[in-house]
Amino acid sequence: MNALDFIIANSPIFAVAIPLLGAFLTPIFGRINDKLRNIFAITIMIITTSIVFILAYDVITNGIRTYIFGAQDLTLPVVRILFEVDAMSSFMAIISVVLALVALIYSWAFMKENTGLDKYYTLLLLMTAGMLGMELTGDMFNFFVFLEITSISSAALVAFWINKGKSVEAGFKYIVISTIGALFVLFSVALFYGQYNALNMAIIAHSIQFSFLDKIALVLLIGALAMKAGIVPLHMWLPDAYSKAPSSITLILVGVTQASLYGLLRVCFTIYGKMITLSSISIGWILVLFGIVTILLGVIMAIAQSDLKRLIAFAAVGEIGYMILGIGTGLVTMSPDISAAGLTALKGGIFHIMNDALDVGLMFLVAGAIFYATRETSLDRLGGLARNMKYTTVFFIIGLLAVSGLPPMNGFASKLLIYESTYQLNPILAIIAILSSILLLAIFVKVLHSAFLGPALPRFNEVKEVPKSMLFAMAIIAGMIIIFGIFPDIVVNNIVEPAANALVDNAGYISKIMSLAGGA
Amino acid sequence: MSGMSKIVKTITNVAIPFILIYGIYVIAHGHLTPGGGFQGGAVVASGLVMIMVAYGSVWTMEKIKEKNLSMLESLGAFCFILLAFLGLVFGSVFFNNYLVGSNSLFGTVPAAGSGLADISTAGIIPLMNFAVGLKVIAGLFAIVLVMAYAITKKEAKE
Amino acid sequence: MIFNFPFIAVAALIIVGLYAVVFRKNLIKMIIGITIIESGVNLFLITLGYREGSIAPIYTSSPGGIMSLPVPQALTLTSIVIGVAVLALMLSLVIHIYRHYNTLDVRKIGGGEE
Amino acid sequence: MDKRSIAAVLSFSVVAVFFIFTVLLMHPFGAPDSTAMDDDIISNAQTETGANNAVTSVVFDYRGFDTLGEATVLFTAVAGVVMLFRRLKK
Amino acid sequence: MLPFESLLKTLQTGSGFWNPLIWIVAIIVALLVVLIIRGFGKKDYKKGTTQTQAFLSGNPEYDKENMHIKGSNVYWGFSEIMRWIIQLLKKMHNGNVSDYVLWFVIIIAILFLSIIIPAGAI
Repeated sequence: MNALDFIIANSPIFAVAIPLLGAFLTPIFGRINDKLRNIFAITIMIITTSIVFILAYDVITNGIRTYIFGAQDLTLPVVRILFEVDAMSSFMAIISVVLALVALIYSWAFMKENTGLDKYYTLLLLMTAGMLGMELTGDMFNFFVFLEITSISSAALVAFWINKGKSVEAGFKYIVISTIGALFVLFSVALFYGQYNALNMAIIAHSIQFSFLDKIALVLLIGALAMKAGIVPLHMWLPDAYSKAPSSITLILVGVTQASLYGLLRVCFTIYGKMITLSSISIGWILVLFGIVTILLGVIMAIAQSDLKRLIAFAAVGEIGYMILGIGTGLVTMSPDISAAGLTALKGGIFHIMNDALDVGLMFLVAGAIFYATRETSLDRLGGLARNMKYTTVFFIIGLLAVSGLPPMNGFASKLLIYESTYQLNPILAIIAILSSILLLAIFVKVLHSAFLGPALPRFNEVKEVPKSMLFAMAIIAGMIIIFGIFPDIVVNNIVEPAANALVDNAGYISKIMSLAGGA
Repeated sequence: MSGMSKIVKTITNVAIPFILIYGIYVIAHGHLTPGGGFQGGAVVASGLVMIMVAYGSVWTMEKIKEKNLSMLESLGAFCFILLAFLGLVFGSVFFNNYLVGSNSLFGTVPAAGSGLADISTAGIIPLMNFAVGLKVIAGLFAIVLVMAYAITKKEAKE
Repeated sequence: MIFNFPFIAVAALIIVGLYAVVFRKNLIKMIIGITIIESGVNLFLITLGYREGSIAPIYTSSPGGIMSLPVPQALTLTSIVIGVAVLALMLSLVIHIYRHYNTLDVRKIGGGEE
Repeated sequence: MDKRSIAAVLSFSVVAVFFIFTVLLMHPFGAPDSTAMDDDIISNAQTETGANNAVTSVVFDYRGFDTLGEATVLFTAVAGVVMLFRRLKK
Repeated sequence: MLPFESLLKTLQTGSGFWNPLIWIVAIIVALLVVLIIRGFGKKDYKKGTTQTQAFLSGNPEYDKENMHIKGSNVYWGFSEIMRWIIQLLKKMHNGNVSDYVLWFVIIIAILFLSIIIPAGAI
């Protein structure tokens, strides 16, 4: 077999193992030379990105891919660890790896004058490997292990600026919250194991009966993963961590939050599947309620903020609410089989995951550029920067249009899907969503006015444009925003719709493993 | 900052070889008896921590730089993932135990059921035990050493 | 056989740990609470693997008889090592917090949300 | 007794009650319901992995990828601690 | 891989459609109209006269520092109206991590009651 077949056959494991290998080797390269270390890290990430794209193309064309560790064939009972990659997993993996690559390029100049950069790049690669493992795995305990890898590396990186007390404090909050959430996830895994003697997601989903213990496990999983995903009122760690971390890390933290959200979707849609509609109070309505509360609180708190990064963090909370709203609407209409409006809502929610990553990520990169140029993030002391930082201003305006869901940017397409489908469920939801989107526009116009416009302040006379690599990183995301905005049907038809169908079709997810095991 | 009294140092010197030998035994027999890379590595690391406690973290940090420890740990982790990749190369599956059944070292398959121990079994599991043991020794000792050194430096500064 | 006493101990450990995390004001005590929760979960895992009158799943000169389940022991080993890692990171963060704030009271280090 | 304590006591009592119900509804201690996966491992561990120690065969062969993740967690913690106690160039 | 006419397809949203290209054409037309209207007023705009200076009802112009409206002063009235809820939410966001965990416990308890009790599974 030639090399390409070999890579395609082993792409699920390469996507996780190559960042791990790079992370293990980064300290050794760091001993030699700093520039060599950066080039090595970026090379590893480019290889990982290409492998993930190959995997995604293969999955979307040929259906679900599985990878068995340590054996050629699968036998019942499933004792080995499986990777089971469907369209949803590959969709999330694409988002995570693109965010990580952009953050690496951005870090080249943004982190230049810091010490301890070997460990910084090591932890960044480990974070990427953890995210990819969370999204590609098909084993509950393996999911917990990668959740812990992601949490530990993220917490250490949130506290990167150890000379600032608030960064260390935010890192401590993050590790405490993540550890408690992960422990309850482990408790639920143990409940599954004690009942069904299985750890594989498909096997558990095959043999689940929605007994009392299953309900307990469902509640614990929803609570823990919702806390990791930053859903109100479990979101309080999120503004602290987002606003106190370095901006390149905040970009990946968005991906980490969405990986936890992916875990929530996997639990609700795949493991519990159709069973979830048996409970008298639909989980979908609970998610819709969470979404509405999240949108409102995020937007209202964002208006009151005067610190730039904290403001964007609360706007990110609001954006998370849109995803939850769309996905919950899809879950409400899922009994016994999903309706057209529900599928539209699900598509909107999944498409908005990608758009939120791009838009909020671009906003954080712009905030980081402002901090790099002026050492200042408070909106009360900024002003008139558009004279000195032209490209950054252009990128900020693109991000402004995208975050607040104005045409023709990509935010509008996904929000339009969410509005129309939620209107068919209940008009109040769509009205609240539209009004909150208007408030988001107002918030970022305030940022535009008080940071970029206004008279030239003498304090910022010698401020210069940020270096090339940061501009390049911002340009990548801005270009993706414009392309996805002008041709939304391409991404929706090619990536998002398979993801939504794969998420709804849990019978296919189960029967894949069953047929493999039976055929062996 | 120069560690504890002479009695403690002497007893440490006497006790340390037994601790190290026991830990290495636990690592080496991980596939036959209770234990393995993590447990034996923890034993050896606690022995090294005893040296650090007896002689003081500053003295230990001068002897063993924390850079070298993280180098060692990277080496152990790299060996571990390399063994997994060897499974992919020779056994065509990641983490494949390709040595079992082959007539090389560690290749023999023991008789089923209860039996006496044969050190040369279990394929790549003993090698993985050694890699993980090296990694755990370096990792745990690096954690304790760095934290203790930082606290000592802080107290010395005040 | 003893009635589900180990499982009740698991529930008690988890509740006590949560209580310590929520009501203790000292950061070190909060970390102790987290480790108590973790011990409860590990105890739950390892008790799931016990079979009545079973021996350790090791064939080396084993007396024979039914063996206890090996998988929960492996999972517990993994989760113990993960707990050690998390504990090390939390303690080092607490050291830095004490250097910046000169206190370990959780109410004093918080706040200041500009 | 402020609002925080009241909410805490109420929610803690509810959570405690449900946890007690959970552990009471588990299978009786020492008699697992289904042990198919573990019996398969116990019977095949020696022939498949050649290790007399079934736990080690699970840790390093059947669930070896978890062990890789576990080693990675330790590596991550060491990297994080060393980074947190690094020397800031001033 | 992507034929060109697929770029012109519209995004179906169940009850409607959305095509950014048509929207862009419309916005360009609107911009042309705006430019034409702007052209009418352009000719009686003279540089260098007092036309171009800021007019603060006769008062002298302040220096740039004070002319710039600070970030926390934008939407002052709106935040005044929303003060009660904003104060409430800010009290919710005290940086106390044990309160964060308490919120987790409360949500777990509410979910227990709302999911398990109605199902009557006990």
